Amino acid sequence: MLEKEQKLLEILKSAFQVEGKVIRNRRVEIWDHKEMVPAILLMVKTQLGYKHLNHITCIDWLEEGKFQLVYTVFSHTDKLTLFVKTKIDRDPAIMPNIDDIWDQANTYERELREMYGIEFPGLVGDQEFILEDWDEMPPMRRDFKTDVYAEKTFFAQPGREDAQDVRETITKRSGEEIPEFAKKYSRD
Amino acid sequence: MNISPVHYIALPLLAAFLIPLLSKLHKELARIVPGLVFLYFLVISVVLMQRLETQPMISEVIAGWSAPWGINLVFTPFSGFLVSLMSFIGFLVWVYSYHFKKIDYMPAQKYFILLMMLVTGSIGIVLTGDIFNLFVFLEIVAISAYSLTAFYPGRDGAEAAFKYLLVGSFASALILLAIVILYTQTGTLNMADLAVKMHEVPHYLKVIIFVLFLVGFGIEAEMFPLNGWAPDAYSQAPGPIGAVFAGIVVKGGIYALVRVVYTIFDLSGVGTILIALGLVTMIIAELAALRQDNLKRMLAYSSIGQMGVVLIAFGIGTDTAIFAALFLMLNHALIKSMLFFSASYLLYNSTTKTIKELTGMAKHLPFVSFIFALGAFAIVGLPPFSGFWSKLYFLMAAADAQMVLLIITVLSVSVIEIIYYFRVIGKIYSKDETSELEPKKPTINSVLVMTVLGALIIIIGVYPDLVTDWIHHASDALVNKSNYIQNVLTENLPR
Amino acid sequence: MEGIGLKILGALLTTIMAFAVGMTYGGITRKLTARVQNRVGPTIWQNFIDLVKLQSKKTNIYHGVMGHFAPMWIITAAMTVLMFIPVLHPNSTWYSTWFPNLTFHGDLIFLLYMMVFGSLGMALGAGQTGNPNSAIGVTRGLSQMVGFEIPFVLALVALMVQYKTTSIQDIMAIQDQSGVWMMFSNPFSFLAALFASLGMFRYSPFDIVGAPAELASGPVSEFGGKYLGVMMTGGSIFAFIKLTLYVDLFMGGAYSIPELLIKTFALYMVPVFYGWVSPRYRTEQAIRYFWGWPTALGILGVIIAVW
Amino acid sequence: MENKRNSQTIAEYIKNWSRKHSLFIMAYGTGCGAIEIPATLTSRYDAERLGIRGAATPRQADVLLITGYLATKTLKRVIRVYEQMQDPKYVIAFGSCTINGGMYYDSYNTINVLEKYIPVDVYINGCMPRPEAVIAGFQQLQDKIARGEADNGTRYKENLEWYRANQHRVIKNWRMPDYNW
Amino acid sequence: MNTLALIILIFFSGATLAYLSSLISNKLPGWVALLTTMTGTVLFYMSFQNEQALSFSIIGLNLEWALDNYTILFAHIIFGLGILASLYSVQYMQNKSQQGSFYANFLLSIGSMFGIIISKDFISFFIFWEIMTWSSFLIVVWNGIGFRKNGIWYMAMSAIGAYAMLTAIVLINSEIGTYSLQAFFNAVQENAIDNLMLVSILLLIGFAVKAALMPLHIWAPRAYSNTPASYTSVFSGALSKMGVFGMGLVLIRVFRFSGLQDNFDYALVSQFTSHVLAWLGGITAAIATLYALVQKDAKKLLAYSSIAQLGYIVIGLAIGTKLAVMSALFLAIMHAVFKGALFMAVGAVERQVGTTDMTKISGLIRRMPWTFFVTLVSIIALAGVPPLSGFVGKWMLYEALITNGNFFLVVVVFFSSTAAFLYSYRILFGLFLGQEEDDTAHVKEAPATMVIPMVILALFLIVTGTYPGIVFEPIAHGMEYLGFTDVTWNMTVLSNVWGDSVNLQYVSTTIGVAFMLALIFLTFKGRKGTRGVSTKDISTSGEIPLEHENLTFQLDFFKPFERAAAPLYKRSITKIYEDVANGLEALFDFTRKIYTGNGQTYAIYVVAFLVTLLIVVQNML
Repeated sequence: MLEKEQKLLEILKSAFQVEGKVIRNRRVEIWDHKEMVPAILLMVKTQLGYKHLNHITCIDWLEEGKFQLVYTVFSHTDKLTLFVKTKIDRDPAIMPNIDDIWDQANTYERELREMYGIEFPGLVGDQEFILEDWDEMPPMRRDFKTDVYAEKTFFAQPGREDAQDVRETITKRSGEEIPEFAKKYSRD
Repeated sequence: MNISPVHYIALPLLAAFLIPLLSKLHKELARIVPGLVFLYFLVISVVLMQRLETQPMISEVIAGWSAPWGINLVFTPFSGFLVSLMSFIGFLVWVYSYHFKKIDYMPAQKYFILLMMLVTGSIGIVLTGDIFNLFVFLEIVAISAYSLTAFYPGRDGAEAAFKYLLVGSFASALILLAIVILYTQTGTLNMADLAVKMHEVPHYLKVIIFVLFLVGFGIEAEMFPLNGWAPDAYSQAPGPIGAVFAGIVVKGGIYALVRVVYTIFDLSGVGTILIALGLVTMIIAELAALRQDNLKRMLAYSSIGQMGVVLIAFGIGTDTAIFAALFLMLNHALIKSMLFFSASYLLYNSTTKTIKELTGMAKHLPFVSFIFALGAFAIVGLPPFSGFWSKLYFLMAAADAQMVLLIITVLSVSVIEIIYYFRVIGKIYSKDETSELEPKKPTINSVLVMTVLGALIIIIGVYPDLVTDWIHHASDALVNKSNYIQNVLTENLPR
Repeated sequence: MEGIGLKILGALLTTIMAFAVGMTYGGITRKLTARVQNRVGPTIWQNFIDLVKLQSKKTNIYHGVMGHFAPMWIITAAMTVLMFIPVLHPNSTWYSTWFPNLTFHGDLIFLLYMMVFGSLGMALGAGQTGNPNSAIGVTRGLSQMVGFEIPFVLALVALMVQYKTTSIQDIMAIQDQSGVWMMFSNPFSFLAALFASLGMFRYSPFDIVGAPAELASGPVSEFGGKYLGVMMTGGSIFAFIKLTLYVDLFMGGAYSIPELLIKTFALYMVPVFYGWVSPRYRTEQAIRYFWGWPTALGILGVIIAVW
Repeated sequence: MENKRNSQTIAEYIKNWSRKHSLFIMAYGTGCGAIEIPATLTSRYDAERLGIRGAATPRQADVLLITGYLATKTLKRVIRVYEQMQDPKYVIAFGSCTINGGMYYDSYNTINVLEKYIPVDVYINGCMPRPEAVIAGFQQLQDKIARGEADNGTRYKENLEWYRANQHRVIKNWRMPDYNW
Repeated sequence: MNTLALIILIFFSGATLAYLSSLISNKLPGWVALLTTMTGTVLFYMSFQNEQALSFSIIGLNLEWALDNYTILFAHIIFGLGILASLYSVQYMQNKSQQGSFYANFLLSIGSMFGIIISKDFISFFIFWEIMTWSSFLIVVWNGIGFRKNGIWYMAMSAIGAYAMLTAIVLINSEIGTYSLQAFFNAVQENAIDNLMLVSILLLIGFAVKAALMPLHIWAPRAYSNTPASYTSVFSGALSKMGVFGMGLVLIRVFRFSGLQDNFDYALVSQFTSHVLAWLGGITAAIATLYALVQKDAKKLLAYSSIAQLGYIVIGLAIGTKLAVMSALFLAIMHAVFKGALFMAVGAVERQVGTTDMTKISGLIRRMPWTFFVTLVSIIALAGVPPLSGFVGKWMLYEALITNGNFFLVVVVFFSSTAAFLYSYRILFGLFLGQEEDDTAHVKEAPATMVIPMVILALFLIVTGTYPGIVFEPIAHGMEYLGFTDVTWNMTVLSNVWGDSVNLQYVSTTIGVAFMLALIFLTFKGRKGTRGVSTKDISTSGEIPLEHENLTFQLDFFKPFERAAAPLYKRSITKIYEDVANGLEALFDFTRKIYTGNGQTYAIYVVAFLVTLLIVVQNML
């Protein structure tokens, strides 16, 4: 079992001295420094047949002060999905640009730039991607307080206070009991 | 003063010997003397034409022997017409090329002497009443023409001249052969006398002689397929010489051919042959012109085509046709020389002499371009320029002879003519790109010449009656063969 | 002179009737369509209500002179054509009393051209708005017109050849005399004209001109309020005109209003029925459709007429 | 209520009656509510029997349906469509999102209260409202029209500055054409 | 001095003067031309009712000039359009260089057109014909752009036509011994011309080229679109009518009233020719219309439209019944008027905006309202929609075709005139409607001297739409010259041989009343709530276009139609011509191979020729 996966991992390990593991059937992940990522991706694309870039995604590890970037690539011949993971500093968040390897990476990178404020040197395209006229902190960063922003920008309807337990309020209003099965969904 | 046709021959020959001596006296004389000779030609042409009003023709006997034994010069309205035309064109060419090789004297001297001899030879062909003399004059023309073709140093000119020489010597040989046969059969060389004695010649010999003459003169008259020399010679010779070739030399060839056909022979069916040859000449030449990149070659082919039309007209042979033929010759001489004059300015600094290089030339040379355009308009026969009338008369003659197909062919070829001429005009007047050529501005004398020609073309176009009487006389004289014979043979000693 | 007063009255009456009939037919169509789709549907007067609503809009906008003129243009064309078309048979008593139209001053070819007058105005108004959808709709409409005009003209030519006249009244009179309607004496021409009428009414499948989802209702996409209302009125009158013309030409005309209503309604249901069961054609498909069998039928009709 | 209806002139009455019975809707499918519109208009619930039918462009429409949450980006378009509609015009807002933000109450790019940006005639509660609720909402609007109370456009024009100020708070880069009313 | 000669002389010397005056100032020639045209026109109108004739002789050929009613009809077109065009031209050409040559040719062509119609002998006819050809050719290539593409085709096709004509002329002369037109007609009547059919067909070919009849039309779109607009109106309006003029003479005077109808062969052939011509006209109209509606350039569109319109005129002449000829001549005049106005309007746009490419222009209606008005009126007339005068011509044509039994031809004509709505709309929309282009925001209405001529033409169209009798009168006289007897016409009622009629006065009254009612209703109802908005304010599904963004629909305008009619677009006649021309040129290349440039070859030629000649000639002589 998992021979293909192990083999891939070994190839990559021997080539780049990366850490990595087989997650499960047809899922392999590796970690490396951000400088190595383009090289790895280029290598897996050109030599191992991982021609399909599924996605580039970002996880904000606020506590660590890091962003984790995950490049998901897929091989149509091996039917394997490879996750290439790297962690970069939150501030300044700079990541090598890979849109010369995959053209479509441009879209993902622009999105990341807008939503997380990660800079990709040499990235072509308008600064504005999905949001219009955004001048605040990139909104998907965890330290961006969206409720504060919403309160500041939009009008709250009276009677709607934030973070209240809807069920509880309804119960209080109508005098019903909260059913047992529903209690686990309550806030406290 | 006793003016006689002999002056046409004697004076230039004298001048030709004197010019080297005179130029020692003053260098400019080498240029001026030929001009004076041409001017004198013009004057005596006018005087002689005046005299023709009272008598049918002027026959001048050289060395006192009357025809048919002596060598005589015959000035009929027909030859008078051609002589005047040739003198006029010759004079214009002289004026035009007066500044030619201004700095270099030796070439200029050669040039002007050769030019003079060329014109003289052509005039001699037209004037002479003696078949052997005709051959001699033809040789004078040919030798001058060879030299002029090779005038510019360099391989191309020499090559063209050699081709001309090669083909031309064939012509000489054939004509000489024909004359020899004729002489053995009839014992005379006088053309009028020959015409009388022609019936003594057996038919097969007659045909052979005819064919020999046809080929021999056909080479000079640029008949297909004997005209291979022409495009090369036209394009390699100095610019104005193209005008001389088209306006004078070819006319001499045509004259010789026509004189032989109409006066000496009494063969039936000659007309058909001439028509066929003319038709082929015209079609091939015009088609070749359509595909030409080189402007002067294009003009040369066009010239050949025109001569084809003239041959057809002579072939049809009716009064109207002959009239049309002569009118065509007149127009061709005027217009084609004008075209050559303007073309040589348009191409002055060009290296490849191609039409492509003319792009946008109208901006630099408005007058010359205008003249070229005028010439093109006239030569394709657009009214109200002179070319139209000759074309009209030609078509009338063809229509009277019920040759509908011929008309259609000639006119179809005319469409081709329009296309290639207008293509050149288009290039000249195009604004698509700018030419890098720095053209030479025309000198005052050339402007004068072109103006005169242009004005003549328009005047004849608007008021053709100016020249038609003259041409009518000429054509009557040509058609009326017996009159010619009778007059030549009964002409007394000179007064 | 009493004639002129009566004429004006008749003209007014004709216009009102044409308007009312056209609007009601539209309402009936909506109702019927709803019933076919298993709905209750609006009342048959819904079109009148819509019209009143449109006219009672408080604000209206136009995009320039032609935008302002276009509805006028349509209604002018509609009213003019109506004046030159015999609503009832000239021999009927109703006709002489109440509908003394000006038809004897016009003929079939004049009508054909006059009917285009409105479309041209519409097209200009639509163009003036600057909305690309309008212009696209107009080009589609005009293209489609070239399509259905061919079978229609073939049918008319057959008609004119068969009856040796171009006057509508004469055509009606001859049908009356012979006792055979054109639709029976030359069924092919009638069929060709009927096919053409499908395109003329612009019901499905020939409704790509104003496809709401694709073109945002096409030519009228920038018109609202009173302008749209006037256009609606013009359109209703035109519907009546086309039906009446068909009745006059192919069904021998009508002697009384009820007869007219029956005949026109029967004719009107043809495109409506056809529309219920048809998806939408693209413009080129529509044109090819008209240049196919309908044209062949038209040619056959002309041949028969010439015989 | 009755008084008001009786106080109208006959012409006004007829106009309002026709407006009530002929509602051309401009369905702005901003959110999940868009899926309720087809159900409302087609055979099952058949809104056409009330004179309600779709209009393709704002020029012809009477009612603007805001069917669900509005992103700030979408709001811009909604305002433009609303302003292009002709008076009298009405706005019906669907679902909780338009009332108080709904589940997107704290989203950084979804407005919470539609009323602050364009005047709303009828809110239909629910997430999403079912077609019955939608039709009920329409009937409420019709009643309002019949009473002559629905003058949405006038309200907007009179309070234009206030609305504009609110709109400007959300739409920072104001690139909209200004209308000359 | 004779007035005819004087007018010709005025135009020809005016041409010279215009050219010379350009040497002084580039602005002068325009005024010289205007003055010349005015003088000529005034002279003509002062004296055209008198019998005018002139005859003189040149190299033994008798030339006759005279005025008759048919001539006067066309003289109206030439002078009317000529004077308006030269007035228009002054400002139109304002900033262009080389005005001298333009105006010289302008005057030459107008003068020669007049010369053509007054010529009563073939020689002067042909001379003027050729002067007209080359002077118009010089204007076509005047701007020096695309010479080969535009000019050569025009000149080549014209030459083919002219030479066909010349062949016919010399054949006629050889048969009857004179070039007189009257003698020709007499000879035809006496059946004295053997190859009459050949002669007639050759003449028709000559005229068909100028009338741009398919397949001799290919020069027209290029030539028309490459000409300065002030001349294009004359070119398309008047010059192309010279073909119609000649065709009228041949088709009506010779074919129809030659008195040879009893001659079975003759009748058969002339009928056949007429039918072929009528169908050619119909096909010309249809094909040209199809090509017009795919054009992007307004001038080219109008050029194709001109060809189509000339197709109708040819149909009318070929059918040859009284109504048909009347419609053809009426359409000829109306085509001159509305196409003149249209070319002027497009020229005004060209001058003010700098291009006529419809994909680059839109929304000029606010900037150039008068030009739009003129275009609108002319387009309505062109499309044949009542109540403008185009309808009158179309109506008569249809009635003529139907009553004459040309059932399928009428369908072809209907098809092309319905498809004409497409291009009519294209040009109106392309130039004037749609959103306003920011680049053209500075554009102003054309100067008054350009607008006035256009408006005059437009007003003429409106007036004759209700009272076509104004134009019927000279037409009826002209038709009497052609041989028709008892030509009836009414000021405002059209009628056909079946007795059906249209009363135009009623039509325009009804339209006027209805329009006024609608106007009052729409303008005054809810006036307070009605406001005009800019064309940028459109419903775009809520999306807000950028300020410089132009959403006007201009590219692939009639793509669906093109797709539907794809088979008709597959073969382009122009392409066939070009292929043939290229093929011929390649074929002609063999002639260059004959001239090898090698002396030995030439020598061989000489010998071979000698031998061949000896063999051949031996048998011949």
